[in-house]
Amino acid sequence: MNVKPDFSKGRNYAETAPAFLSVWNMEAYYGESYIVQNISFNVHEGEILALLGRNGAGKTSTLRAIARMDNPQVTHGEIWLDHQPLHNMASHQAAQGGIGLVPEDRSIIPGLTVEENLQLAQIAPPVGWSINRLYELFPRLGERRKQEGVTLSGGEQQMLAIARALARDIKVLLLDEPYEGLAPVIVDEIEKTLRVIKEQGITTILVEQNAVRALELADRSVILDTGSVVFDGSAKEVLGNAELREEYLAI
Amino acid sequence: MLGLKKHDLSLLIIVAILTMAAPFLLNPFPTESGMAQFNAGYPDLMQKFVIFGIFAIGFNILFGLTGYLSFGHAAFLGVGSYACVWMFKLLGYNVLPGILLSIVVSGLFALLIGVITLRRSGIYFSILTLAFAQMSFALAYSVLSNPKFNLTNGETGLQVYADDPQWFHSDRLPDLPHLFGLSMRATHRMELGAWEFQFNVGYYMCAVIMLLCFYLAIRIFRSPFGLMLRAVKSNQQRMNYTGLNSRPYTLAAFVISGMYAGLAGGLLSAVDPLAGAERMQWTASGEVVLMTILGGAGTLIGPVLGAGLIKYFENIFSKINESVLHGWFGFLPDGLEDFVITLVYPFVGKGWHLTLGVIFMLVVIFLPGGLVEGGQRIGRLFRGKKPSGAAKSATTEPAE
Amino acid sequence: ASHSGFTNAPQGDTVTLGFNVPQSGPYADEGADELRAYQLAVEHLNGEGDGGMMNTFSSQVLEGNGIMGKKVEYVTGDTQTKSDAARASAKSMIEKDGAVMITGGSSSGVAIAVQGLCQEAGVIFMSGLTHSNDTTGKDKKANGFRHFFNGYMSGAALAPVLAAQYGEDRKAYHLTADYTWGWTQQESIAAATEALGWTTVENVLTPLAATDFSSYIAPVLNSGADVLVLNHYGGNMVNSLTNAVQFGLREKMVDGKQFEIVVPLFSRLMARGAGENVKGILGSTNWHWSLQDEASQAFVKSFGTKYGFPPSQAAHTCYVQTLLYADAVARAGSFNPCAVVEALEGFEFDGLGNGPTLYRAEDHQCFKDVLVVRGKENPTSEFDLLEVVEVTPRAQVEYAPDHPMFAGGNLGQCNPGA
Amino acid sequence: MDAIILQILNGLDKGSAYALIALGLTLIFGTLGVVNFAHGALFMIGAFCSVTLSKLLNLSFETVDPTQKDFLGNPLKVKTPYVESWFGPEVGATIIDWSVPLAILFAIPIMLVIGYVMERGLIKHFYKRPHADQILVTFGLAIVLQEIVKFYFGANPIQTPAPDALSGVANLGGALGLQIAYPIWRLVYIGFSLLLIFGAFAFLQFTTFGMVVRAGMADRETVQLLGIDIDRRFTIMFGLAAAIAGLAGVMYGPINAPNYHMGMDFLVLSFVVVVVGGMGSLPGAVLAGFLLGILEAFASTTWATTTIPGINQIIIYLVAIIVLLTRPRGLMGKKGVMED
Amino acid sequence: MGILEVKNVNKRFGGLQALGDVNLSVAENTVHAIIGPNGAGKSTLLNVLVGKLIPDTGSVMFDGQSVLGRKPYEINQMGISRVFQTPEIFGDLTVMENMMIACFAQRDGAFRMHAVGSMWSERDIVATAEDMLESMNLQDKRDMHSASMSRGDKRRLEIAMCLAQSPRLLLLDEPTAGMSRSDTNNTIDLLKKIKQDRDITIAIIEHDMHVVFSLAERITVLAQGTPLVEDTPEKIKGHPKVREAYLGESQVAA
Ligand SMILES: Nc1ncnc2c1ncn2[C@@H]1O[C@H](COP(=O)(O)OP(=O)(O)OP(=O)(O)O)[C@@H](O)[C@H]1O
Ligand SMILES: Nc1ncnc2c1ncn2[C@@H]1O[C@H](COP(=O)(O)OP(=O)(O)OP(=O)(O)O)[C@@H](O)[C@H]1O
Ligand SMILES: CC(C)C[C@H](N)C(=O)O
Ligand SMILES: [Mg+2]
Ligand SMILES: [Mg+2]
Repeated sequence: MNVKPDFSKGRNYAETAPAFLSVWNMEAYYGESYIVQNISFNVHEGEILALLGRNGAGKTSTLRAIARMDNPQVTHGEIWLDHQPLHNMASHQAAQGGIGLVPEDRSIIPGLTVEENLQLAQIAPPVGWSINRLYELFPRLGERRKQEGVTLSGGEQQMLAIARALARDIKVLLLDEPYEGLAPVIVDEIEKTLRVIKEQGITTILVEQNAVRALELADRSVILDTGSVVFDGSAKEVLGNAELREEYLAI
Repeated sequence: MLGLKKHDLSLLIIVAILTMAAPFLLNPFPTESGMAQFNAGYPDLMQKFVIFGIFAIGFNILFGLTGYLSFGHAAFLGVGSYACVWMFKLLGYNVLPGILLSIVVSGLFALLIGVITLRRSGIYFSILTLAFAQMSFALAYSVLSNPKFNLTNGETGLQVYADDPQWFHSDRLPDLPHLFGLSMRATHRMELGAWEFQFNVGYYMCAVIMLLCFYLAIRIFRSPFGLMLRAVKSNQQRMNYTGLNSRPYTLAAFVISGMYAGLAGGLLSAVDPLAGAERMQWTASGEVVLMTILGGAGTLIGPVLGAGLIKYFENIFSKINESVLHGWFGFLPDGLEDFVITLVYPFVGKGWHLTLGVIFMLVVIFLPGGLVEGGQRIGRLFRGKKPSGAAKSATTEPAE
Repeated sequence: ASHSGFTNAPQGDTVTLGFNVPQSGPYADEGADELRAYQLAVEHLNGEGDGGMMNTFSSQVLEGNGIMGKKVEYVTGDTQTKSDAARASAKSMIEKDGAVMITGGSSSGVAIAVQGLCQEAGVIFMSGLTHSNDTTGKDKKANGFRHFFNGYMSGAALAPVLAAQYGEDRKAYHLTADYTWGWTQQESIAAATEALGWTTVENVLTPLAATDFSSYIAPVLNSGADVLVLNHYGGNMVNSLTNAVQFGLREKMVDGKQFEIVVPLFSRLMARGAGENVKGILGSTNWHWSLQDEASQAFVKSFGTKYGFPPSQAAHTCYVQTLLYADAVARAGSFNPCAVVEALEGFEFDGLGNGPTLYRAEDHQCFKDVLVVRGKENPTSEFDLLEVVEVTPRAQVEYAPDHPMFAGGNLGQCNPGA
Repeated sequence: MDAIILQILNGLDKGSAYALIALGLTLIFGTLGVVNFAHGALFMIGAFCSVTLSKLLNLSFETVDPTQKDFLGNPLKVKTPYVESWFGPEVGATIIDWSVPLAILFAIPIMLVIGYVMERGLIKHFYKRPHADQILVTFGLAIVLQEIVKFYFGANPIQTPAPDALSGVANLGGALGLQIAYPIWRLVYIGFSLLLIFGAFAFLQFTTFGMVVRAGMADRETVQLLGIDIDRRFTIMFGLAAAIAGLAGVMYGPINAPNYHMGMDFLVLSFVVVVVGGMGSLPGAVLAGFLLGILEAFASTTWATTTIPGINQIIIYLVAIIVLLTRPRGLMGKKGVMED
Repeated sequence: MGILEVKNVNKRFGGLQALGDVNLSVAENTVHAIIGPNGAGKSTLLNVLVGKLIPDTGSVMFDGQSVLGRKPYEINQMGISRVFQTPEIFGDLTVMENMMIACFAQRDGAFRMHAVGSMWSERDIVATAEDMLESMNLQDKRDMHSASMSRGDKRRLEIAMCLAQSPRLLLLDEPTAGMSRSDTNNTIDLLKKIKQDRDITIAIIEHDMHVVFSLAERITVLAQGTPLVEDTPEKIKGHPKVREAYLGESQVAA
């Protein structure tokens, strides 16, 4: 796993190693403190990867780093998505390159209605699902389309955040704790949606505290601990490995 | 000692030593040298340093701790000045009643304005305070100085006239502000070789008061009250749901800082018995904001440094005229001399505002924490610490 | 330095004067011209240049070797046209630079504040531009002297000309800057014109900070008044005059009379700011470069040669004040302020551009002819903006020291300081 | 009646100046979240664009005319503007006469460039910094700009007169039998301001641009996550605000002669206008501008000043206090904008 | 008569009836859970209880006194503390300072002017604050800038602050959202322990049924602003309507 893939070969490389998103030796800092320490992992096209770990393990930081946000700052390493070097991009470019992040605090934009929040996502190319299609997926949002986004209930906000990501034509969906604060029925709904999305060929990285649930959905799993990768393998493997679960996930 | 932690105590001691030795420290250049222009150790400027230091320390108690940006603090300074001169006019030139009254009056005035303006926060609060101060200014400048009811003497400024009552004045006392007979103007000049140093009564009185104010400010910063003020700045919502009423805290901070401003105003009148209305104008309120940010808002010593820097520029840089420049660069060949002078000239003398503007920009751009951050960086360089280590310790130390 | 019995007694072979002028703020251009005049005066005192008005001055004690043999040096400061800043700047000149005389300024508030300070500190103050009656009225000080004229004198000089040109049956509408200077000037002009038969319809106070006067001008249109008097100076005056002209006041007829605008206190620097609008407008001024007397000519020549344009009244006043101070020291034989005061009190002189002049002992106000001027219709150059309509003789503008407009003050004793 | 209409016109006139400055200010202040104390300086620079243009048009060559003398008695140097010698005296004179309207064309690119440079070079580093820092840095910038202008143009006002055709007064009330004579240029100014205001509104309302910028102000990070290059839009926004300020300045020249501190004179007032209108609300800023303008005009009437002495000096602040105490977020303020 | 009595509370937002005739009685010294679909009005109800929102109609009594019309800080001083759905802490301050503020508020009331005297010399305050941090496993983060903690830690800090106030009624809005399994379990244990050690009533909103069923003694199900059922956990689990509208199939399995 720790052999640097040869990115320079472009397409060629994709044929030899089917990684769709590759993170290679990434380090990231908040100001002066070192959070993400030399992380490498691959995600294959169309799969769901569960990114797990305790509170403060660095999951959110890793997702933010991949989405090329300023904070944390990536200081070392490479990130490739479908032959594009994300590590050379700013976050809006990464977004145009196909990254869709649903942040953990949902980041619904104040002052904008539900519909405006969705419209905003369709300003920059490439555009994904139509707004009507999204309303079909989440009828609740359709009912509330004229309401200011931030006054939605927690669960509604989560739906809006996911819908907003899908409103763009994304290649990879980064989900930071999407089930948090959702009623169990809705969690079931979203899980179904994620399966639908997977069928559409969208690759997903899922960060989730409910590890069992995530692992049941995921194809593969990467476990982080204090900013480093401690496990990279199939989801089944984790489910079957009590020791691993005990040590890093406490389940 | 004095209820202070070691760190704060040493800061207080350093400040005390610096203020007491200021007449020496500020006059580093021999009187006859070309650099004498940069000497700042004369009574008026030294007095301004400490008085505006008091003003800025007080402002920082409000702004630095609670984050409420008052854009009308000069009103309290002005009210304090007027109160003090009125005491001179009625009672006589002893500064004590004047200074006390200026604290009381400005405190009451701050209470009145605070109760109203603190109903709003953020920019709305700033504009409310600005509006009150501008109204006070307009009243003082013209409305309250009409011949029938002359409270402020308008544009000229309130001053003492020979026919004022001065009930407690006697012939044995100086005809100028004094502290029990000790004239504020009294200055002892000491000549040491090529150097000259001035020790002025007014300065030392103000300096002692400033040290008291500084000490009080440290105590406030480190007190539970100070903690509550920082809580106001951080998250008022959480504060309210933690059972704390933020309004009396902010009001108390507002009144305390208004009293500091009033005290500063009183002292201005005490060392120079004329109270002008421009002291209340928005530019004066803006000045204390600039001093505080320039020095480092929320830090203890920053506002004093900021006040010092601005007053230094206003008083020293503005006096460098062309002939002074010729004096300095006279050693250069003629053509070069003229060239250098044309280059420097726009920035000094009447161009001092330009230099000040440039300094404001440079400081905020490169030293986001103000001059204090500059000091810290130099200190860090000095100690040769790695940035990462410093950052970690910075988070664990209580905020300065 | 405190042994000699007075503040800042000059040591060694130099003497330091303090030039305290507005270098920033709205009067910065006046201040700059004042400073030019001071530099010129220093040159002349030190025997450099062509000597300017030193050659025409009736008192011939100055020899061009500095003052009493001491070379004149100077320091400058910025008043910012704020009392506090002006006092701080003057104090630093006195406390730090050892200035024995302070001069300059371009506003009455500042002049009064600095004059009070000089009285307390024990140095001489030779004021620059200050036109309020109070400077030598209720705020007069023994250590302070004013060469410039004042509101009363403007009124006394202007009123007869106004009556002669516009008739005695006029209704005047005053707009007045709402601070001490504006009030005293308005009071003076109203009194002088009313004495000749005019009526004052209205006096409206305008804030100093005002920049747009349209809402003050509009009511004039329907007020029945046929003269508008603008008791404004500086930026205020430029804007109020511009606005008045915009509103068509100059073309207006009221009851068959041509509507007129009057600006009682004029200066050329302001006239330049007001541009076209100033044409034909009457006002008064302390001095103008087009005067043909020998002294004025000499001054214009030496100033114009050095700087390339003619001096303003501000420059003239400041130049004269410096010479007068130097002359008084020389005549007294001492820099001691009390000696200087004695030498200046009641001093009569000529040859400084205003004709025979008296520094009156009672209030330290200068008495001299006053110029009534009019904005020139066809200027030949960018400096040729005002023409002198009349030189009002000194006798006509004199008043008793206890005149009610000047009452209440107390000159006090001269203070030599330490 | 005539008097009332006149004062309303005066109020509209003042109000359009306030509204125009406040509009630019609030674009930056309410949408980009930057407290721009240099906005007044942009207004001033606009006015000096027109001063500069008229200086350029008046660039002259000198010929010595021995028949006339200058103030020192030397032969007079007579100046003829190049424009007059190139285009003939009449066309040249017309061009010079129309220098203020021409300055609009001249000022737009200049102001856009100034806005661009200012935003890229300075302001963009301050989006995330506390308001206090923004105040300090933009105030510093304002001083610098102001001092530079003073250095080159002096401290006294410089006239920039309106073209002859547009100066003078228009008689408005003729048909109604009223006596309302009002300066033409001031009417032009009112019209121009309304045009600019509606233009700005239309741009922000009928394009998604406004929404994006508002969103970017509320949460930059998230907007970028949606693939939008918010920096570029902020720059455009800033340039736009600078251009509006500049045009307001150009057009204001003939009303009051420009001087180097005209920006500072307006600055505080325009902040009050913006806040009274409500942070983040463009209609609020415009409404407050006109409201305060009209109130100020009426407070200056003799009737008002004799009833309450000094009311003309404090009216704006008094109204500001009353509005802010009765309506927590100004007339039309948005929740959560700059409340902490 | 419960310690908290909510009667006929209605709250509309524009056209939306967020709360419709809510009646709720929470018995003293019990753990009462409020569950329901997203947007059911649970947080809105909590907002009414702490004075953040004023209901259109109805009454809310705490220990015999009305809370309506009181300021949030007054309500808190009556003994009601709340943990928010998104963590509300003093981000600019350190963890320890956050705790001390809560302790001061508990000891000194809504306002006290102790402007001189070091806060660190207040031994009882420092001691309580430290105890509380320890019980929440935050002692290592004592001097950390609280804004730069991970969200799970922020939430634990907020709970610690509320507990430090020794409230009589503790309102928890999804306290374990975003917490890892192990911390969730710790929190459950902690709440149980607190429940044992002192007299405290807890009202908890949670979507994590594991937490709800481990703690709650009674459960109210809210749907579309109206209480659907109120019963014991066992009954709720089996309630068909609740299963359909809220729990879904997976929870029943779990
Ligand atoms: N803005 C920040 N500044 C400094 N440090 C931060 C910041 N945000 C997070 N950290 C630190 O980075 C580490 C990793 O945080 P991160 O949010 O990535 O963890 P996480 O795995 O997502 O945890 P959680 O499950 O609690 O959300 C934590 O120790 C946290 O304290
Ligand atoms: N300020 C508001 N303005 C308008 N509607 C609001 C406001 N606050 C809440 N709502 C609406 O009221 C309903 C109830 O919201 P509430 O936050 O109470 O739900 P909840 O039960 O807490 O849901 P969740 O479990 O998802 O947090 C939601 O539909 C929400 O959109
Ligand atoms: C400069 C002066 C001639 C006028 C000025 N306004 C004054 O106060 O006197
Ligand atoms: Mg996280
Ligand atoms: Mg909720």
